[in-house]
Amino acid sequence: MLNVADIRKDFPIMGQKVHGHPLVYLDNAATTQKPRQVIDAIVRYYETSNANVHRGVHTLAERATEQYEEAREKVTRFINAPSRRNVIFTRNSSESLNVVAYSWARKFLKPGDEIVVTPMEHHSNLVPWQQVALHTGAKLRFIEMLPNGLLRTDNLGEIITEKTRLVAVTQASNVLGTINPVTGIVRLAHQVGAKVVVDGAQSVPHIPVDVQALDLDWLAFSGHKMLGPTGIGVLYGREDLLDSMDPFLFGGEMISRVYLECAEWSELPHKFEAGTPNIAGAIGLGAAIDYLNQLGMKNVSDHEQRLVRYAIERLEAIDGFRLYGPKEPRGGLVAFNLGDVHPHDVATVLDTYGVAIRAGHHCAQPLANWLDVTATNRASFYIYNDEADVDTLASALVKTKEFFSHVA
Amino acid sequence: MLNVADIRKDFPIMGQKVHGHPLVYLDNAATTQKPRQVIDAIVRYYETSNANVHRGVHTLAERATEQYEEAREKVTRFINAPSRRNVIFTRNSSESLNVVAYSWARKFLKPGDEIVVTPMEHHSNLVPWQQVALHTGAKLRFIEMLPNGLLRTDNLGEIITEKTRLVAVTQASNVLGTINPVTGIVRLAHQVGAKVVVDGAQSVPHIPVDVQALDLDWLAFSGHKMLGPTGIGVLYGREDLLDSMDPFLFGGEMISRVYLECAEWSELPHKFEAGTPNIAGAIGLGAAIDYLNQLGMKNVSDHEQRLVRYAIERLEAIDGFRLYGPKEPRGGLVAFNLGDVHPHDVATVLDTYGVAIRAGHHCAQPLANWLDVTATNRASFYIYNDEADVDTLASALVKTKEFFSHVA
Amino acid sequence: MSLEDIYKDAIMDHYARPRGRGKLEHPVIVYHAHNPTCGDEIEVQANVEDGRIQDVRFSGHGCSISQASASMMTVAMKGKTLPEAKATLAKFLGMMRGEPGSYKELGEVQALQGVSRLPVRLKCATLAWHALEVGLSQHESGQSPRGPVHVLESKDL
Amino acid sequence: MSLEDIYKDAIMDHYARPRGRGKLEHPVIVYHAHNPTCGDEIEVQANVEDGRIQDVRFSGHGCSISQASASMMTVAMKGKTLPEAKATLAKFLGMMRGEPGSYKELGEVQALQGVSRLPVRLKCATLAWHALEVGLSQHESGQSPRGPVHVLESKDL
Ligand SMILES: Cc1ncc(COP(=O)(O)O)c(C=O)c1O
Ligand SMILES: Cc1ncc(COP(=O)(O)O)c(C=O)c1O
Repeated sequence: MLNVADIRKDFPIMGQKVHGHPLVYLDNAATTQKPRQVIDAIVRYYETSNANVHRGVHTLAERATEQYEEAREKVTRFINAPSRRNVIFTRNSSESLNVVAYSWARKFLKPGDEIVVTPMEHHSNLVPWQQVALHTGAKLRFIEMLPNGLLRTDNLGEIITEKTRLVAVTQASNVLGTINPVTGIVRLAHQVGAKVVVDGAQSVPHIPVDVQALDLDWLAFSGHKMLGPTGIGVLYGREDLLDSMDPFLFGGEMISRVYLECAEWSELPHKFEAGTPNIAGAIGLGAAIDYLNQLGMKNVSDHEQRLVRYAIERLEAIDGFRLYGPKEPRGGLVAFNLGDVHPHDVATVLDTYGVAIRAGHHCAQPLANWLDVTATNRASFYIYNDEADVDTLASALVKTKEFFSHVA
Repeated sequence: MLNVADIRKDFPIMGQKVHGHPLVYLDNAATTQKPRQVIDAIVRYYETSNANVHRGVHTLAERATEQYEEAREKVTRFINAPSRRNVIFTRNSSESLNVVAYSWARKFLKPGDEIVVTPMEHHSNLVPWQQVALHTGAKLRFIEMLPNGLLRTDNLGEIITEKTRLVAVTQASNVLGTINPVTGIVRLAHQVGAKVVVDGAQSVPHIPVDVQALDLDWLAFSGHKMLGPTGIGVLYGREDLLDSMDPFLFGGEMISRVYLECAEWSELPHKFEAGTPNIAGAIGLGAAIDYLNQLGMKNVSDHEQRLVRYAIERLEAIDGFRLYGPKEPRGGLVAFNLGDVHPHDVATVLDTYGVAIRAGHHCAQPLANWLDVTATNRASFYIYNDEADVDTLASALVKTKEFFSHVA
Repeated sequence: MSLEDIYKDAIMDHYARPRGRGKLEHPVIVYHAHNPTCGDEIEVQANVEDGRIQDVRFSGHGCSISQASASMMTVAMKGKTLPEAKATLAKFLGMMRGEPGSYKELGEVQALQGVSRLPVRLKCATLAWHALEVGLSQHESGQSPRGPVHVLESKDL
Repeated sequence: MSLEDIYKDAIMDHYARPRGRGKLEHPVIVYHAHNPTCGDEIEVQANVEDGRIQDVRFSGHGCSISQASASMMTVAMKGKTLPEAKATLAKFLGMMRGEPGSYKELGEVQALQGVSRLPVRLKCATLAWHALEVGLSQHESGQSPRGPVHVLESKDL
């Protein structure tokens, strides 16, 4: 069990008042807050060890390189990657997915090939594949969704076929909270020789993820959604796949030898890290992983499960509350509408009570179309949220309802 | 004139001892140290305003968006860009140059077209164009260099011709210190209808750069080389060119509408910023720009000029010292060799005296080949360096020379 | 900021009973605006006769602010000459940008002033006005009344 | 760390008067290693007869550490059986990785131990040994003696 009161003390932003009310931050699916430990790691790096990595002989350069590569080791262990060669630092999940799209899919796919995605994908795991389709002549195919927001699995064999070269699927939906059956999808895909790229932006921060146990080909996730700094993300890739891919960005660090007319590439993972990396970002992510490890990812996940169950129970009692997505299994977030009150209005009213939620399409417009809404509200939880936050949310929603009762 | 003693007080890392000696940091061309003001801006952001940008209705999201866009305004004014629409945040110079390579050059170049570069380019402004050539059938052509490390200009008209579509040139060399005649190159290129992309990684941090006065088409630079955090860079582009380019990375933020099979792009600059950006990085860069503005870029440049002149005078008195590059005009750095002592050995010995310099090819292997060396030493200065640092460097070099005198 | 500072009575009234909702038979001005952050869509249509906005309507969907603001706009614009309309537009956008000055002449539209302190909602409040502005300038430059969907981005108010 | 901790006398001696410099007429083992950070290149050649390293040489250029280390390696390896050579290699790499233990049997090669605390220079110190290691394993698996240029990356010691 998490001790939320203790955890909160580690988050300097939590002391804050918004419009006179204590901040209740429920926009964690967008980005999470940062504990003192992560902020301190960044400060410490700049105050004691800042230098460029991999190239310098002097003490600071050695220190910076060591800390940067140590962060990579932490990521490696966190997702149980076979080696640090599998772990590439990027800016965010979006870039990680684009690396696979540019360096693998655009290289290997051809007309007649099929890319299987789902209608619940975040734009970052959809638009890159639309572009791959456009440029290679491959075709997009969509796994179907059941009315409750789960993926339909009984006809998966008709969608993932011999023509499939790639399946791009999110492990956890950032709107519906759906946890997708990645294991089954991977098994099916591998049976037909297809590769699987998993969007872990909403899973890696919240549940234990083991790339070897799941047998993933690629996994993308973002540091800023798991207590880490902005500007740092990860692409995990199987070594043979990474080896088969062309480099993505070209420049310093990623080369071994350069002549006027040509160049040779560095070994993994540097082949995919051109230019000076976000060194402080990687180190901050390492500190975030230390923090999560200390809590235990199983405990993090249990905490969120309990909280989201409580939230659904509490919110469904509100007149006009409509939940989107399945009840179980689900990640620690709830997307909903409140009668006819526009989500923008809900979010604005909640903000005047200090409650931060998100309103909009959550970068999943096709899913919004599927739900037949232009926008939804979304409250998303993390380790520093507790039942009291849900209660504040619920009572603010009741007040919102009342405020708009005579108009909407 | 800069008050170096006062400036140093702003840099927490400067208090440090390395192997028992006070740190003398002369590896600024690789990355610069960060003032308290920049570190504080990052900490303040995480402690008071952290949220995802552009999408949220709540107070933190508004604050984060405002600060992120304010940082863009600061960059806009710093390089005198016409509008914030011209300013794209990237990870570093390398990524900025790759954006031009992927989204413009790969789209528009064809066999028979020529790309003009120089042999003194950093790998980041060479390898992307090698790849463009490979993929489009365009041809690389090289401006010649004079023995003193200046570009040969009397035959530029034979190299930049009607066939030229793009000229990629660094404004300041990271090895030779050469300041290239960008104005003349741009005029010539524009006369034949070619575009010019300028690598500003070693110029924007050190001299006033005005993209409109220089009439640049694109300019790339890195935050970490100008007191800013790691993981943030800038691509400036002329608006009509940015409009004509396809987006580079696909995903959240950079789209306007997304359907299952296709998508529309956001307006500039968001079209080129997929996914959650390095928000804290941009804000930190904004603080770095504030700091530089307060010093005045003219003063920064004068200070470095004076320092490098002093350094050359002082170091040339050392037996066996060999300087690479022109004497004037030159940026604030000196690349050199010391008799037959290998640069790695020089850098290691200097480190034992607390002096941090770089040894190697400085990510410019073709230039090293041109100089006919495998490696050089490089001492590079910035606002917190002074004559005393040069003196420490000089006496450490003399000791290095002595130490190796019986062997090398 | 309290709820009442944002959701002024006039706003709630226009939201509950929108004026000028609908479409015209033969509009000479049609502009469709879209706010990508929230998915709001507003189409503004207008007819111009003898240099005067003879009628103006809006359709689409969105939050209370965008709907109320569109409704207010139709009231404010109807019957205005083109120069008057442009002056009012400029005045309104100036107010929303937070420029100091007196906005008395805007009448009940002043109720939207509180929204100017909410950058994200600002886009909701200006969506319809911005659509009319582009529609008017397309009309004056003789462009077809069916322009492309316009996307309002943050800060390009 | 002082200068003398890094540049031990034995290192300076091997750097000043390298042993085993040169090439062989008909080597059965040839491996060319390259350190991209500094541009150092070392080619190691060896001959094996009756399961024994009959001769071993190095050529190329680099810093004092890489040259001295290569020179020491030729002395240490010459005349060793393949199992002995591999054991010595493992011992040496263990020492350079900072593993605790006694390294007495390495003799003067122990002078390189101080370098193990300088991660970047570590690559210089292990370049030739690493080249021999790969060359030996190519030899044992019957591969051609002219392998590809090998690139030593940080941390892949
Ligand atoms: C001239 C030049 N261009 C480009 C770069 C690449 O910068 P970054 O590593 O920040 O991408 C550098 C810095 O190493 C440089 O000196
Ligand atoms: C499911 C999912 N995928 C991808 C992303 C994109 O992450 P980022 O913006 O960090 O690239 C997000 C977050 O917005 C997400 O929720």
